[in-house]
Amino acid sequence: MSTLIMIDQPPYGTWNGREALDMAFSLAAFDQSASLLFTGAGVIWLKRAQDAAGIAQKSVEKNLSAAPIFGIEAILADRSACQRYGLDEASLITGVTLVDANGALLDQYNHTAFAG
Amino acid sequence: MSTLIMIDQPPYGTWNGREALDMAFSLAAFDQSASLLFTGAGVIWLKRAQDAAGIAQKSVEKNLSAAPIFGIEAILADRSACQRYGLDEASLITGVTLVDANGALLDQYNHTAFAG
Amino acid sequence: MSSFNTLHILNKSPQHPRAAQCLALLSEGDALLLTENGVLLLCAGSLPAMGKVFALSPDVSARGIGNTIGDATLVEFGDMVALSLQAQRVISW
Amino acid sequence: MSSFNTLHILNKSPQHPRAAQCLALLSEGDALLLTENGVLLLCAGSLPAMGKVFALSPDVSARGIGNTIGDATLVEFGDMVALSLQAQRVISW
Amino acid sequence: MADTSSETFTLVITGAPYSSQAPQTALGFARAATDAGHRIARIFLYGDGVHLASALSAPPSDETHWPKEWAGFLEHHGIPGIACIASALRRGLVNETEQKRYALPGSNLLHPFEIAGLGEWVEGRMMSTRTLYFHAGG
Amino acid sequence: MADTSSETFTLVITGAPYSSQAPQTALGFARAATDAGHRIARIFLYGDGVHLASALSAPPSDETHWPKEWAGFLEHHGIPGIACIASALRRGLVNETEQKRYALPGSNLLHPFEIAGLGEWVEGRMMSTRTLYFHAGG
Repeated sequence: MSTLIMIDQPPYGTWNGREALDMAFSLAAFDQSASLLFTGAGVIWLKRAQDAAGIAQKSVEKNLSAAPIFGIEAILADRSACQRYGLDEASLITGVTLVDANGALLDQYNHTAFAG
Repeated sequence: MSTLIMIDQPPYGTWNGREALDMAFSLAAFDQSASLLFTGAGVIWLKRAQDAAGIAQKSVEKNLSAAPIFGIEAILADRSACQRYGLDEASLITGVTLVDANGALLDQYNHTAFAG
Repeated sequence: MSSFNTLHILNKSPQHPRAAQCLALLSEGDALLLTENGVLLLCAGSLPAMGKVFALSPDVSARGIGNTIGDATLVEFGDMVALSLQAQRVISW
Repeated sequence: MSSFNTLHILNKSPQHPRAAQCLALLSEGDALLLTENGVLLLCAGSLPAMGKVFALSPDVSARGIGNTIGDATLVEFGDMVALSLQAQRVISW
Repeated sequence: MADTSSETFTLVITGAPYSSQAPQTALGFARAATDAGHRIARIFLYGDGVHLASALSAPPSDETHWPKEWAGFLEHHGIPGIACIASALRRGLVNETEQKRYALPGSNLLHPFEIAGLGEWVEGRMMSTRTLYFHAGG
Repeated sequence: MADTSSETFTLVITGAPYSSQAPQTALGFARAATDAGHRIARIFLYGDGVHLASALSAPPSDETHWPKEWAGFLEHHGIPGIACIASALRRGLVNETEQKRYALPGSNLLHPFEIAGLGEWVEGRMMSTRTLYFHAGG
C-alpha cells in the first residue's frame, strides 16, 4: 500500500506542510511505503539555505533532510513548479527527484493525500 | 471615515463572508459609513434563489437584503467577476450596483478591509 | 453504474490553485465529484473534457446554481458513498 | 522617504487569487510590501511595473530567496511601521 | 440499494467548524454511509479539524452546533472520534490527562472524542476499504 | 529615529497560531511600533484569530508559544487584547462569564485577553492613526 503525500503550500506561512510531513513520517514509522510530492508554491520547501530564525520558527530544511533516514521512499518535486519558482538543481536540497506531476504519476500510488 | 468591506470568498464554504458582513453591520450600527464590495468568487453571495437548507446553514440572501435597512451605504459587485461566474442583472438580488473594481474605486474610501 | 479509476473530489472554488491542479491531473477513466465551493465550476470555467462529472446536489442548491449544471450529474450523499466505492481510489483535493 | 497613496501589504503566495487581485489594483503612487508567503513574488512571476516594492527581510531569509530580490527593497519590521504611517492608507490583502 | 455488501470507511477531517464546511460535508457522508449499511472504523481529526472536538463551542441558537451533532452521531453508532494529539496540543484542545501532563488550567475535549497519535490514522487506513479526507474549502 | 512623533495603532489578527503566520507577523509589527515610541490602542482578535487567546495551548517545547508571547507583550505594555465575542463563542473560546451564561463545562481564555463585541474594533479604528489587519496567508 504505497502512499503519496502532496504538499502544495510553502513553508512557514501555514502549518499545512509540516503536518503533511508528520503524516509521511508516521506512515514510514509503521512500515508503510510513503513518498512526498511537492507541487505549486510547495516547492519552496526544497530551497537550500533557508534561515527561519528571524521569524522564530524552525527551518524545515533539517526536517526534510532526515526523510530518507526515517524511511521516506522518495522526495519528488514537480518540474514545472520548480521552474516557476526559479529553482534549478543547484538551489535544491539534496535527494530531490524532479518529476512531471500528472495522472500517470498518481497512478503509481494506491493512496494520495493532502494534510489539509 | 468611509469604509469598504471586501468579500472575495463564496458563501457557505467558509465563514469569511459572514464575518465580513458582521463587520459592515457593526460599522453601520455605530453610524460609520460602510459599503460592501464583492469580487472574485465572492459574487456568488449575490445570486438569487439560494437554498441552503440541505447543508443545514442559513441562506445568506436574507442577511444581505437587510443591508440597506441596517444602514449599509452600497452593495457593490465587480462587473468582470459577475461575468466570470455567469451572473447577469436578472440573476442578482436587488440593490446591487455593478462597478469595476480598480484603484480608482478604492481611492474613494478611507479604509478597505477583508474579514480574513 | 460503471467503475472509475480515480474519483477526484474537489471542494474548492475555481479561483483556488488546487482546483486548477486537480483539473490538470484528471485522466481518461477518472470521475470528478464537485462539492462545497467546488460546484462553482459549473457556472465559471468549463468542465473537463475527459471523465464523468458529478456535483453534490445540496451544495448546488445552496449556491443557487441549479440552472447551470450542463453535462454534470447531480448526486446526493448516498451517491457520493457509492461513487467512492466504485472508484479504485479517491483523492480529496 | 517619500509618501505613498496606498500601502498594499500582501502576505499570500503568487498562486493565491488575492495576490492577483492585489497586483491588479496597484496604482501609480502606491507601494507594495511583501510579507510571509507574499515574498515568493520575488522568485515567481514579475514585480508590478508601477509603485515601489518592499519585502520583509525575515520572511525573505526564512524562504532562502535573498538572491532574487531584483528591484525590491528589503525592510525590517521597524520600516514596516514607518511605511504604514507614510502611506495615506494601508490595505492588508 | 441493490448492493448490500458492507464496506468500512475512515474519515479524516482537517477543516474546522465555523471556518470551513468540512465537518458538515463529512457528517453528510458519514450518515449516508451508515444508512447504506456500511461501517465507519473511525473519525480522525487532524490540523484545524481538531476544533470540532471542542466542549466549549457555543454557536448562536439558530445555527447548527457541529461539535454536538458529531458527538451525537459518534455515540449513537459507537464510532471512535480521535483528535490528533500533536494538532490538538498546539491548538489548545486537551483532555484531563494532557491537562495534568502540561499543567494546564483546564480541559475542553467533548465526549466521546479522544486524543491519540497519527498511528490511529495509519491503522484506520489499513482496516478500511476507503479513507476520505474532508479539508477546508475556499 | 529622527521622527519621534507618537502615533496610535489598532491591530486586528484574523489568522490562528499554528495554522497561519499572522500572530507572529503582528507581534513583529507591534514590538517595532512600541520600540519606535508609538502607542497600540488595542489588539482585536477576529475569526480564527481568537485561538491566539487560548489558555490551553501546549506546543512542543522547541516551538514558540505564541499565546504566551502575545500575553506577555500585552501585559508588559498594558495593551488591551480583545477577542470578538461572536467569533470566540462559535470557536469554543470563553471566559468565566460566558461559561456561566451558556452553562459550559469550563473556560479557556488566557489572561489578559478579554472578550467583547465588534464595537471595540470600531472604537479602536476611530482612536488610531492606522488600523492594520493580519490575515492568514497561503
